[in-house]
Formats: sequence, structure tokens, C-alpha cells
Amino acid sequence: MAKGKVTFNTDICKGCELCIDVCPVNIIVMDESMINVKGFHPATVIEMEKCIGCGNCAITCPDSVIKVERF
Amino acid sequence: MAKGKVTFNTDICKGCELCIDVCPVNIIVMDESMINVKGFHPATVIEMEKCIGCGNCAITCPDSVIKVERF
Amino acid sequence: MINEKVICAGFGGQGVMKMGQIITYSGMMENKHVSWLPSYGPEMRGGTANCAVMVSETPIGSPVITNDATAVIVMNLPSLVKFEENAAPGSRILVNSSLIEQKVSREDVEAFYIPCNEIALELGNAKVANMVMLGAYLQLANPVKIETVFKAMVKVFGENKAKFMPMNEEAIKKGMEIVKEQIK
Amino acid sequence: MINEKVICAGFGGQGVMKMGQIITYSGMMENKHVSWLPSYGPEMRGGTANCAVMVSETPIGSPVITNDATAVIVMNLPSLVKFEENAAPGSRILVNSSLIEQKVSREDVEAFYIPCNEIALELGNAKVANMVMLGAYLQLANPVKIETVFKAMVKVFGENKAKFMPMNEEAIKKGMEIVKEQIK
Amino acid sequence: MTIVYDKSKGLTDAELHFCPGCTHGTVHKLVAEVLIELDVLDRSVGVVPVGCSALSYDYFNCDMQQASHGRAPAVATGIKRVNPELVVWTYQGDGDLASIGAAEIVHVAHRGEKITTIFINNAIYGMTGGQMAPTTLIGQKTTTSQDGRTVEHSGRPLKVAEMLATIDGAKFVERVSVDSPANIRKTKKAIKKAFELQLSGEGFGIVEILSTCPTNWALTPRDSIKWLRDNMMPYYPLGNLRSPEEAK
Amino acid sequence: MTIVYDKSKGLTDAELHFCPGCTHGTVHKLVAEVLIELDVLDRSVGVVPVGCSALSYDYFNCDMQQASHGRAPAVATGIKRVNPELVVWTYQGDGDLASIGAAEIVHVAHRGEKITTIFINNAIYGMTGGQMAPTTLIGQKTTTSQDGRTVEHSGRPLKVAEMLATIDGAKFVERVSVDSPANIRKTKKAIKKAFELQLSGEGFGIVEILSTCPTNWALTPRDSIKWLRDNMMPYYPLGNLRSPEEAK
Amino acid sequence: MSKVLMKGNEAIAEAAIRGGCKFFFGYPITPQNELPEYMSRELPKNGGVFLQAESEVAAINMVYGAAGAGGRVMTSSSSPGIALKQEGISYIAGANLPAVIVNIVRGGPGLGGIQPAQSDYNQVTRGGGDGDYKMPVFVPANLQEMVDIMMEAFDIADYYRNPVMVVGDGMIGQMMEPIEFKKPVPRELPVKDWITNGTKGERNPNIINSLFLEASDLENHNLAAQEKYADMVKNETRVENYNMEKPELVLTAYGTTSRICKNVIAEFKKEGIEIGLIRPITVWPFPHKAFEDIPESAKGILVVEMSQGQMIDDVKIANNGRLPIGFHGRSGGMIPDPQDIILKVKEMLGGVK
Amino acid sequence: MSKVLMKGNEAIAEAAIRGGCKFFFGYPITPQNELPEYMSRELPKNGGVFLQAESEVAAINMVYGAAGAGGRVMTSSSSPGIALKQEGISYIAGANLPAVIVNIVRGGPGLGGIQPAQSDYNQVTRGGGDGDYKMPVFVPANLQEMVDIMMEAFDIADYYRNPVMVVGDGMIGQMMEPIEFKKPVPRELPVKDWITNGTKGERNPNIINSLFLEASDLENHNLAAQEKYADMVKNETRVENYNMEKPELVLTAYGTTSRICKNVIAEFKKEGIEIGLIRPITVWPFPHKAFEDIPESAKGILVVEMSQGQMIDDVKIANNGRLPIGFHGRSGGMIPDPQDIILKVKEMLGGVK
Ligand SMILES: Cc1ncc(C[n+]2csc(CCOP(=O)(O)OP(=O)(O)O)c2C)c(N)n1
Ligand SMILES: Cc1ncc(C[n+]2csc(CCOP(=O)(O)OP(=O)(O)O)c2C)c(N)n1
Ligand code: SF4
Ligand code: SF4
Ligand code: SF4
Ligand code: SF4
Repeated sequence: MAKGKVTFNTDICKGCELCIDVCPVNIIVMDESMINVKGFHPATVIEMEKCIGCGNCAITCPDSVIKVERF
Repeated sequence: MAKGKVTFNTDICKGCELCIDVCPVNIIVMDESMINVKGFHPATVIEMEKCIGCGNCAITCPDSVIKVERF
Repeated sequence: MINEKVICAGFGGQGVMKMGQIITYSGMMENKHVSWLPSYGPEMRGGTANCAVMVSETPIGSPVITNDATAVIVMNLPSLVKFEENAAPGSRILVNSSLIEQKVSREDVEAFYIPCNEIALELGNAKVANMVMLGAYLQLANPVKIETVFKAMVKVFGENKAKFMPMNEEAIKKGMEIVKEQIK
Repeated sequence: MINEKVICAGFGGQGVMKMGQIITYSGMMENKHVSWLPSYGPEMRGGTANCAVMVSETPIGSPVITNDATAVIVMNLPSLVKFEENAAPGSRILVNSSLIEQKVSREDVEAFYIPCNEIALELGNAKVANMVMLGAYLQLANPVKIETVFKAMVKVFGENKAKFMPMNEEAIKKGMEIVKEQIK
Repeated sequence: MTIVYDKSKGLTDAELHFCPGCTHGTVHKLVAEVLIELDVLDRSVGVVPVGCSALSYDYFNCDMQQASHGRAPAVATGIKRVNPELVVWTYQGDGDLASIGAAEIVHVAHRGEKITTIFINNAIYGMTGGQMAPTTLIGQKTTTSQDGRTVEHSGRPLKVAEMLATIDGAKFVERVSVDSPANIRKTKKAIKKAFELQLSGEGFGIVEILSTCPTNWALTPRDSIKWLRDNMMPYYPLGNLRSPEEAK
Repeated sequence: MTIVYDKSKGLTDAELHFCPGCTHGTVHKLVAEVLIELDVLDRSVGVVPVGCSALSYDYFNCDMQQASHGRAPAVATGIKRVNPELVVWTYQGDGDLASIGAAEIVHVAHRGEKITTIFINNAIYGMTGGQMAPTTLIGQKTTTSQDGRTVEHSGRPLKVAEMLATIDGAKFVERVSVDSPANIRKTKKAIKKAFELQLSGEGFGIVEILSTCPTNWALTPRDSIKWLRDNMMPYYPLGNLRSPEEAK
Repeated sequence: MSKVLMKGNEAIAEAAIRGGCKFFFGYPITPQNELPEYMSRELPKNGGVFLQAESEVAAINMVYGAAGAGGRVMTSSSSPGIALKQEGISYIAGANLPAVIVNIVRGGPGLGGIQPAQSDYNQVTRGGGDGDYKMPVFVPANLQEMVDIMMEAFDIADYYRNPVMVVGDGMIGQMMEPIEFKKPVPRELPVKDWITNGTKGERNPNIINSLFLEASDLENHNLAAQEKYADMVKNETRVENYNMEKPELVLTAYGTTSRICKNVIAEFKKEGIEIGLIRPITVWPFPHKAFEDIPESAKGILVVEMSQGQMIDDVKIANNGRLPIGFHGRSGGMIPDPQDIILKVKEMLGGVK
Repeated sequence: MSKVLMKGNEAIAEAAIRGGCKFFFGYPITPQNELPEYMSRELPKNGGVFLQAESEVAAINMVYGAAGAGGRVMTSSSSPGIALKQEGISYIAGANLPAVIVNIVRGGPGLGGIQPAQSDYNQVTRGGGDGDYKMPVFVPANLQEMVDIMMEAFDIADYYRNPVMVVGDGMIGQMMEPIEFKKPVPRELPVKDWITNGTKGERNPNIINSLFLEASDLENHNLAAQEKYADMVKNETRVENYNMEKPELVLTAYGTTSRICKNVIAEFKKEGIEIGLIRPITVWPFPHKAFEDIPESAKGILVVEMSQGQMIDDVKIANNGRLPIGFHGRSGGMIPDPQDIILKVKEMLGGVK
């Protein structure tokens, strides 16, 4: 399995949760612990090591919040 | 063969000649000897006895100039 | 001083618009002030057609002729009925007597009757009836030189119609002759 | 003589429009002159929302509040920043201190800080933060009777929301209490 | 002695102003005859467009409205929604219906308005003196395509019937021609069916009629018929594209 | 370490004003990515409509024009005719394109204008607060069909792609959806093909994209995706309706 | 009847229904959307029909057809949408059809903005349609007046067989005020024997039309319309003269702007300065007489508009050179600030002293 | 250059091409059809593009796009067609785009007729589009002047980044007069660095737009436009003062109507009565100063229009109450008769003596 890394531009996340549904390894959650400047709980990744770098979340995010790298 | 009779409301004929082409027995001609109030040579029938009363001329005439009877 | 205001009227296809344009064009070629104003209707074909022509040595105000026409040229009956009243007192009305049996009813104008279609047919081309009438008008009013008219004609009809010019010229001359007889 | 000019401001979803409408409706029920004027933007959802409410014993001229608000109610920080200046000297600014850490910078007005969201959560319903604030305002300005407000509330929320009324009433009362302490 | 054909009672006494041999007149007769045969003339409202038939409110023996250019379908919608008992129809040219009025015709079809449209496709703008229409054929010369229409500049002619037939609410769509007595009779049948569809409340019906414009085609009326047959009919196939049976 | 995905250089730094989860944003990215991949961004002019994307001139990193409601195709025509070297595209919602702009979209297709249209079908008017669109589904509740759209009152929803595919000049017509990563990738492919068609000068291309409007559908973004899949996709079949091969 | 609190757009809709409106054809546009939305819900319950048209152009032509068929019909829109309706309005006027058009004005030009504005005064009083037509244009200043006028509007349209326009700015559309629906004084309305509702074999065909190819026919048609317009000028001109007994200066403004002016007047009263207000309630016909009647005490007129100055033309015509005219305008959705008006008034009073 | 005899519509087209027009988008309508027809034939020969749009609405929006892309572009139409263009014109003005719009006016309202008229004065000077926009409106009286203006129009549009309208009545469109194509005085035109012709990677994106959601932005946008309009008023106002040395009465008329007035003046001269004429060549900006400058000798102003009275409003504003104003108008395609004008003048002279 490829290894991936996702980075969120947390400030502009609108908390729509669309990225959650498309992650094949179910590692995206909303960070209930924080509210960003826009007033939303932004998306974040738990267990980054599981990420396969498929890019589904990034292509799905309407607001280009997510950057995905693979190594 | 049925016998027909055609009557032209000569005053409103526009001399378009469309009726000539559709007469199966070729009896419609333009009356070159007269000009109607609209300035046209109106259509008329020669050899009325040949008329079969098919109504082709009448249904074709855009200006409802022609009345067709059958007997 | 030339200050012609001519109405040319007839039905579509009689060439009244061209007639007016030739006069206008000739005037321009002689550096006179001119204008040509057509009537235009929803049915721009068929029906009646007419235009107002001005040829003047001074600038033209309104291109519209009201009741001050110096000449009224009518090629069919409805035109006579409609435009008779536009002739100024003392002016001329030119009637195409081939198609108009009726006479001019006014007393205060000069009336001329030219059998344009018959003359045209005599000349061998029914289409030059308007040129016959034009000749008659030119003879009477003389606002421009006849040579200018012959040149203008080519412009108005287009160079590619040049071969018809001799016939047109002949028709104009015939028209001039005919009306000369009437003046006598 | 009552002549209240209230700005209610917050972000969409905080219920500031309803808050304003309840005041307005109550005023009308008590036969006062009232008006309610919302701001409206291209994104009518999200973003900020605010309305201007008038309750007066004389007819209302302009429904617009410029710098003559008798009370400014702000539920979030951008609203405080934006509307602080609209408060008339000597008037009141009511701040939702749950979401706004900043203090009112003006000296010529009375400032009150009500932790609406926290109180609402304490009451068990995060959605009644606006009612807590409404209570605080009513306590301070008292433009209409509290019973009228309870009646108006039913109208504004709709009969089918009647079951939420006790909670709303409670929130209002709580708001009144809290601010009473501050006055002391 | 039986009368085989006489001027329809659905028409007034006014003389048509159309040019000699223009098949607008032919279609006028057919519409009038159908309204009489269906016995709906006295509850019928026709909407005429801007175009050579702009004056046709004077020719039909029923209530009429004159509509702004392209908007006859909207006007008809207004009439029908006010009074669904009325038999409402529009009569439109190809400039009117296919060009400026494209949105309005698409949307009566889309809404399935219970009206009937008679669409005269003569591949040109008649009234204004022969400009290119969306239906003008490739190579056809008009006053705004003086070297003939080209695909590169203006695309291929719009097939209105085919386009509208994709819309669910257009329950009857047929293309006909008035180039021969047989086709004129078929045209009448199509018009009748379209009106019957309205009477049964099924939806929108349109009859596209290939028609001539001798004046602006610069052909005699007789040659115009031939031109229509040789040029328009191959590009615009006749036939029914949608009928209630099929729609089910 | 390779970058799998990052914000497209075809977009500016401006934050999108769309509601959370609105797939307008998704499509914006795809268009920007395609313009970059085809290396035409710097000779591209986008035309945005009146609708939720009215402000999108701020989001694309190329020259932009804001068009009046429904007329983006006409505006694009003007641009392309002035400068055929430009890569011209319109971005339109279903109110804009299918309702008020029906004539304009039909006629760019009819003329075969060499432009590309991105058509966002979200079955509702977004910007104005959720009114019925021509694409609103039967039974769907909107602020102007509060008991749900009915066939009797408003007809069945308009299938724009099917309608335009009947027009010769529309050389590329495809319907896609952005409900899943796979479909998003297909959408991008379709957009790319449509632009390639423009580059090869073949004619008009349009991609109809089934999209969500969580705000006016009154659903969460995630439920909106589901609603799109369950309700829109069955009525609006995905797929290519016209492509250059087929057109030949 | 007791008072209700309603949002302007909804109040307009309700008043229209109570005024006898049965048919609505319109197209969404901010800031008037609540109006069609209310209609879509309520008209069917009242035996009417609401239809969302494919565009403003289609909507106004549906109104034409519906009015011609005898329906009591209206449409509503906002500035750019009204621009699109100009041809249709001209047709409706040309064909002598009764219809009501509501215009909730926003800032322009072009797409502009959606905030309240009065920059369509020219559009509504001079029109962008072709020809010499006119229509009564009402510009109420509060919801009660708006509602009163809406309830009357359909009668006025029917009475004259003419379109009637009712104009509010975005503020009027969005705000809430208590209103009471009061039946207007009934008018004796002519029988609609000219409508296209089918001859039923009982009469000659009726024709709805604005085409007159003969110039003289068209002129006569226009002259007949002029007579109708003269009647409107005589009977329908409305104006409020406020504090006009002995004003030192006269403000003139309409719609919500006039309310701001009233605040200004109240401020001046505190200082003992009397400022008057002429508030046109119809901007066509324009209340010329109110300006002729300005007392000698007045030293000038200050026109206040939410535009760069459009009504000012009519004020100049009405004033006919008598008094100095000043102008204060804001645009694009900016609302005049009472303080600015006060300054301007003081400047004018100082300037002419 | 020598004179040529051309039909008005064709002369306009030729002058436009010589004035640098490269793009034409229009839709057929009588009485201006010869104009697009000429363009369809001649523009391609001059490296330009003619496109018949699907409607007037599409045409004006194509103009918007083309102007935004840097094309020198025009459209033409007649009254109801111009009504349909109102929204588009407002957008063009709102987005600061240069374009030329020709309007060959016919009788209205509605479908009206196709004979010459001037009943769209309000439409062209006050617009039916939304917002506070303005554009120079030229109303030449003969073909030479029409042609001169057309050759300049594109420069004026480019100079101000503003739409320009050129108006004739049906007569101007249909008549023939000798004309000479004379190059206008060249203007220094600003570089079009704002157009959407692709960034080429060399600059930031250009945006063509009229949307400003922030009220203050939209107001500033409007204020900037007002400055531009003020420049136009200063620099582009045109008028002919004819026989204005010592007139007993002043006629005012524009376009072909003014020519009829000149005939009237000639008639009066014969009687030794001096009548003047103020002939606006631009109706916006309106030549106010010409009216201020009317000599003391004048006893009144007679406005002559082919309408029921529309320019009269601007005359009243310009006159500012100074002189009595009379009106003579014909409409629907009827052309004022010099005799009627003479009678009216005599009545006014008698009336004030
Ligand atoms: C808004 C508007 N635009 C244009 C016109 C001019 N016009 C009159 S008829 C017509 C089109 C005629 O063509 P078509 O619809 O094909 O009908 P036909 O005359 O061929 O029967 C046009 C463009 C108009 N009257 N109104
Ligand atoms: C001429 C005109 N009519 C109406 C409007 C109001 N309006 C703004 S956006 C819009 C439609 C939005 O719907 P859609 O095109 O489906 O786009 P979405 O907002 O859903 O993306 C309308 C009707 C306008 N601005 N101009
Ligand atoms: S899809 Fe994007 S905007 Fe939505 S929650 Fe995920 S990161 Fe945030
Ligand atoms: S078809 Fe009719 S109009 Fe034509 S020639 Fe025959 S009778 Fe006359
Ligand atoms: S112009 Fe053409 S369509 Fe019109 S009446 Fe004449 S022949 Fe018929
Ligand atoms: S209103 Fe709908 S379409 Fe518009 S941004 Fe919000 S979710 Fe998207």
C-alpha cells in the first residue's frame, strides 16, 4: 500500500463533511475541539499512517482545502 | 367520372398560377385578356366539362378564390 | 433658379423609385442640392410605391413634399387619386394615360397625359414605361441636362445593366418628343 | 415616552432576526408604532445578519437606524465591530460574552455582557441563546410587557412550535435575571 | 350538387395581404377549416406573431391577440391559464418561433401548456424583406447571407420539430408540407390532430409546416413550390415525431 | 514525495463564497485544472452568469466577463467572434441556462459557436433562495412549488442535454455528476474533451453537471449527495450524448 | 380588522389577492422573491393561478395574454428584470390592457447590487418601451400605504384599461410593519366586453392589438391614449404635503427616502426651524400643483433621492424656475444619512439668506 | 473625396465601417434593415464580422462580450427592438464598455407602425435600463451629419469607455442624399489595457463586470461614472443655433423635424418675421446653454416633435420658467405639416403680443 500525507488548509474549511464519506480508509473526522475563523469545525485526519494517498478527499473538497502527497 | 364545376372569385385572384399545376385535367389557365382590380390576370377554366370536381385547385389556392361543386 | 420638388408614384414594379433616383443622381452630378425620400410600407413589394425628389440650387430643408410639389408623376390610378392634391398651384401633373383613364380634376395645374406603356411596347420593351415618363418630365421641367441623366442612369442601374442603356435612352427621348407635341 | 431603536446583529442561525421580530410584534400588540428592517445580502444564509427594530409611541419616520440606536444587541464579534458606532450616546450595548471576548470601546454608552450561549447550554438548549439576550434587553429597556412578549413569541415562532415556549420563556427570564445582577 | 370546397366560414371577408402564391394563405385556410370542423371557433383564441402574419387577426373569425415578436407562446400561456376552456393557438413564422422566440417555444413544450402551435417554416424572414432565418438552408442566399449561408459562419439549419420532440410536454410534433394537394390534406390532418390533443388536455402540440416565400426567395410561386420540394423537404424530413400514442 | 492533489493554479487565492459542501466549488476546481492541463489559461476568457457563480470572476486566474442573466452564450459569442484565438467558455446554472437563457444556449449550439459551456444542473435556483427551475424534479419542494412540482402545473423537468444533442452544431454533449470521486474524475474528463473540441475548432461543446444545492434543498451536504444520486441521476441519465466521432 | 405584522413583499402579495388579483406571472429576482413565493402558495387557494415564467420577458407577455383574456393579473420584478419587461409594458399600454406591475428597486446599473435604491425613477416614469405611452406609477412610503395602493391598483388598471406600476425600494420589500387590509373605495368599473374569451357565437371577434400600419390610425390611437392620460393626471395624482404651512425650505422625496426626511424635519422642529416636505405618492402623474402651491416662506427646494438625481428633473419642471433647487443623493444601496441632509438644508438656508 | 448618393441606412453602415467598426451584431427590424444587410456584405470584406443574432437581447449581449474583448462593435435596431436592449445597454454602461447603438425610430407604442417617429426620446435619453447610467445620444438631421457622427462615434465610445447612441427616424434611414465621407478629427484614445484578450501570462486577469454587492462600492462606481458624464456634458454637447440673432420666437426640434422647421423659418422670412431654431444635435447631453442664450427678442419657444411631447421636458428644464413654451406634435408616423407649425407660431406670437 502506498503511503500518503494529507494537509488541511484549516482556515478555509467549511465543515461540509464531504471528505469524510469518500475516504476509503475512514481516517477523516471533524475536529470538534476547534472552531475556525469561519465558525466551522474543520476536517482533520486521525491515524495519518493509514492514509494511502488516493486523493479522493482532495478532489472531492469543493473548497480546495486539502493537499495530498504520496511517498 | 364525376362532373365538377369551379367558380372563381376573380376579383381577389392574385394570379399566382398555383392552381394550374394541380389540376389533374389541365383545364385552368390565366385569363390574359383581362386584368382584375388587383392588377393581375386572374385564373379561369377552359373546357369546364372536363372538370372532375376533385377540389385540388381550391384546396391549393392560398386566397380562397375558388369554389368547387360536384354533381 | 431651379427648385424642383417631384413626386413619383405608381405601383411596385413600375420603376417609379428608380425614376426618382435618376433625377436625384443627375442633380447631384450637376452639384445641385438633392434628396430622395421613399415611402415604405409593410409590404415593400406589391401595393403602391412613391418617392419625393428634390433638386435645388439652394440647400434643402425638409425632404418631405406636402402641398408644394412642382411636379407630380403618376403611373397608376390610385397614385393620381392620392397625390393630385400635393401639386402646388401652377405646377405640373404627368399622368400615365396607358393605365389611367381618369383626367386630372384640378384646374390650377397643367396636366399632361403620356401613354407610357403603349410607347414602351412600341419600343419593344414593356419595362421602359418609366423611362418614357422620365423623358416627358425632363422635357417639361428641365432641372438637369439630358447628358447628365444618361450618365446617372448607368450609375443607378449599375454598370452590369449597361447593355440596356440604349433602349432606356431611346425611351427617354421618345417621352420628350411626345410631350413636346402636347405643349404645342 | 417609549421610542426604542434597537439593532440586533449576529451571524445567520443565531436567531437575531426572530429576536427583533418578537420585540416588534410585541410592540404592535400593545398598539405601539413599530417597524422591523432586516439587512439582506446575496448570501441570505451564513454570513452576518442584522435587523433594525423600532418601537415607539409616536408614528415612525424612517425605519433606518443611523447613529441613534437606543440599544445595540450583538451576538458575535463582527457585529460588535460593525454596530458599536450606531449606538446613541447614553444608550446600551448588549454583548454576547459567550462568543465575544472583546469589550465595548466606547465610554459614552452602557455596556452589558451576557454569556448567552453558556446560559442556554445550562438551560439544556443551545438554541435559546437569543432568548436569553432578549430577556436581558427587555429587562433593561422594558419597551413592552413581558406577558405580551410571551404571546408574541407564539405568533412569531408559529403555533406548531408551542411546545418550545416554556423553554423560551425560561430563557428570557434567565436573561432578565442575569442582567439585573449587572445593573446592581 | 354538393359543395366540394368553398371559402371557410372560419375566415373573415377580409382579403389576405400575403404576396401572390404565398402559402401562408393556404395554411390560414386549413386552420380555419379545422376550427370549424371541430366546432370550436367560437371558443377559440388565436395568437398571431410579428411577421407576415402579424395582421392575421383580421382574417380569422374568432377572438385574436397580436403578440410581440417571438412571445406568442407566452401570450397563449397567459390566455390559457386564465381560461382553460378556451382553445388557444399560436401561428408563428420561423424567425418568430425559432429565432427570437426559441425560449418561449421550448418552455410551452416544457410546461406542456395545452395550446397548439402552427409553425410556418419558410426558411427566411418574410416581413422584413428576406433575412436569414435559423431555418435557412446551407447555400441559400438571403439579404443577410448574400453569398449563401455557410456552416462555418452560421451552423446548419435548426430542426425545430426534432428539438421539441425531445421535450416531454410536447405531446404532438409533426412536420408537414403544403407543396401538393395531397400534402395539404395531410397538413390539415396534422393540424386537426394537434387541436384534438388540446381538446383532450394532453399537452402541447405543434405542426411545423414547410411553406414558401416566393417574394423573398425571388422565385415565382410555382418555382417556389418546386424549390421547397427539392431543397427543404430533403433537409426537413416530413413525418410525425411525437403523437399521444407514442408518448404513452 | 509527489503531490497527488493541490489547489489548482487556475484558481485565485480568493475564498469561494459558496455554501458549505456546495459542489459549485468542485466544478470550479475541475475547470481550472483542465485549463491548466491544456495550457490555455492565459488565452482563456470565462463568462460567468447571474446565479451563485455570479461572483466567480474573482476565482479564476484568467480574464473573465460577468454576463447578464441567461445571456452568457451571447456574450461568449461576442468574445469569440472578436478573437477566435481565445478559449472561451461559459459557466451557467440551470435557471440561467435552461430557463431565461434557453434561446441563447439553443442558438450557440445552432450556430456551432466554438465555445464550451459548463452547465450546473442543481435542480433549483440557488442564488435567489430556492425557486423552481426547469430542471426541478417532480415532487420536489421549492419556494415556488411549495407542495412539490407537479406535471399538471409545470410539466416534467427539461432534459437540456438531450434537447441540445439534436442540434447539429452541438458537437459534444455529455451529462456527468459530481457525487463521487469516480464521477468527479469523469466530469473532469468530459470538461477536458469539451475544451479540446473547442481547440480543434469543431463546434460547440457542453457538459451538463448534476450538482447539489444543500442550502436550498435544505439538506446537509452529505445528504445532498445522496439525494442527487437517488433522485437526479435516475431522471437525468449520465453519459455522452454527442461526441465528435459520433457527429461525423 | 386588526393589524398584522408582515414582511413588505408578502404584504404586497396579500394585498394584491385581496384587491382581486387572480393571476401572477413572474420570475425570481432579489429583493422581491417573497412576493412570488407567497403568491405561489396563496393564489391557488384563492382560485387563482401562479406561474413562474421562463423569464421576465415571457412573464410580461403572459400578463399581456392573461389581461387580454380578462384576467386580473400582475407581475413583479426588480430593476434589471423591469428593464427586460419594457417592450412588453409598451405592448400592454399600446393594446389598452389593464395589468399591475410591481417593481422593488435595487441598485444599478447592470447587475449592480441588491440593496435598496431609487435609481429607476427614469425607467418607471419615462419608460424604456417605445412610444408615447404612460402609466400611473405609485411610490408608497410605508407598508400600510403600499398595501392600500395594491388593493386599489387592479381597479385603477381596469378603470383606465392601462398598466399600473407600484414601486418600492428593497427596504419596502424586506421590512415589517403592522398593516391593516382596508377595502378601498369601490370604483364603477367598465364591463370588459373587449376581452378574448371566445365569441360564443354571440358577438364579433374581439382583437387585442397594438399594430396600426396606417400612420393616421396610429396617431388617432395615440391621441385617444392622451385623453386617457389627461384623465389620470386629473384624477390619480397623489401627494402628501407635510409641514407645508410655513416652511423655510421644502424637502421633496418619495418612498422610504421621504421617511428619512421626516426625521430631519423633526430634528429641525426641535431647533424651531420649519422644514416642509412634498412627498409624491404618484411620480407619474407628478404632483405639479404641490410645487406651485409652495408658500412664499420657502427659500428653496431640496430634492433627496437614493439615486444620482432623477426625480430632480420633474421637480425642475414643476418648479418652473421659481425657487433654487438643491440635491442630495446617495446611490448603490447607500441610504441617505439624516445628518447629511441636515447639513445640506443648513447650507441652502445659509446660502439664500 | 467626391460625393456619393446613398440610402440613409447604407450610408450609416458605410460610415461605421470607415469609422473603424469591425463587428456588428443585430437583428432584423424595419425600418433599418438595409443597415445590417449592408454590413453583412461589406464588413467581412473589411476584415470584420457580421453576425445576425437570434434576438435583440442576444445582439446587445454579443456587443457586450465583443466590446469587452476589445472589438469596435455596434448594433442597430428600431424602437421595440431598442426596448428589448435596455437591460443590455445598462450592463454595457455599468461595465464601462464602449459600443455604438443605432436606433432608427418608428411609431409606437407596442408594435405600433413602421413610419418615422420621434416618440422614443424618453427611451433614448432616460433609458429603460436600471440605474443612473447615461450615454451620449446623437440626433442628426441629415445624412451628411449622420455620416459624420457615425465616423466619430466609435472614437467617442472608446474615449469615454461608454456606449454611444445615434438616432434617426425612419426617414433618415430610408432617404437618399449626397454625402461625403470625411475623416473626423482624430482623438487621442486611451490604450485598451482592460480588455479580456487573454492574460498571455503577462498581466493579472482583467474582469468585465457591473456587479458590486457592497453598497459603498456600487456608490463609488456610480460616482466615478458621474464624473465621466460631467466630462461628456462639457465636451460633447452639440447644438445648431439657426437664425438666432434676433428671433421673435424660437422653434426647437431635432432630426428631420428640424428640417421642416427650417422651411417654416424660410416662409416667415418672406414675411419679414424672424424665427429662430435651436436644434439639439445631442439630446443627452442636452444643450441647456443654447436656451439660456436665447436673445431678449424672443417671445416664446415652440417645441416641435414627432411625438406627443417628450423633448419638451428637457426644454422646460433648460428654459427654467423664462419663456412661454408651446408645443406642436404629430405621432404614429404622421409628419408635421409646415402650415400647421406656421399657424401655431402665429398663434403664439399673437398670444404674447
Ligand atoms: C422585437 C422585434 N424585433 C424585430 C421585429 C421586426 N420583424 C418583423 S417581422 C420579423 C420576422 C419575420 O420573419 P418570420 O417570423 O420568419 O415570419 P414571416 O414574415 O416569414 O412569415 C421581424 C424580425 C419586430 N417587429 N419586433
Ligand atoms: C434579469 C434578471 N432576472 C433575474 C435575476 C435574479 N437572479 C439572480 S440569480 C438567478 C438564478 C439562479 O439560479 P441558477 O441559474 O440555477 O444558478 P444557481 O444560483 O443555482 O447556481 C436569478 C433568477 C437577475 N439578476 N437578473
Ligand atoms: S470537504 Fe473540504 S470543506 Fe468540506 S469538510 Fe472536508 S476539508 Fe472541509
Ligand atoms: S391559386 Fe388562387 S390566387 Fe392563385 S392563380 Fe389560382 S385562383 Fe388565383
Ligand atoms: S414576404 Fe414571403 S412569407 Fe411574406 S407574404 Fe410575401 S411571400 Fe408570403
Ligand atoms: S445556494 Fe445552493 S448553489 Fe448557491 S452556493 Fe449555496 S448551496 Fe451552492
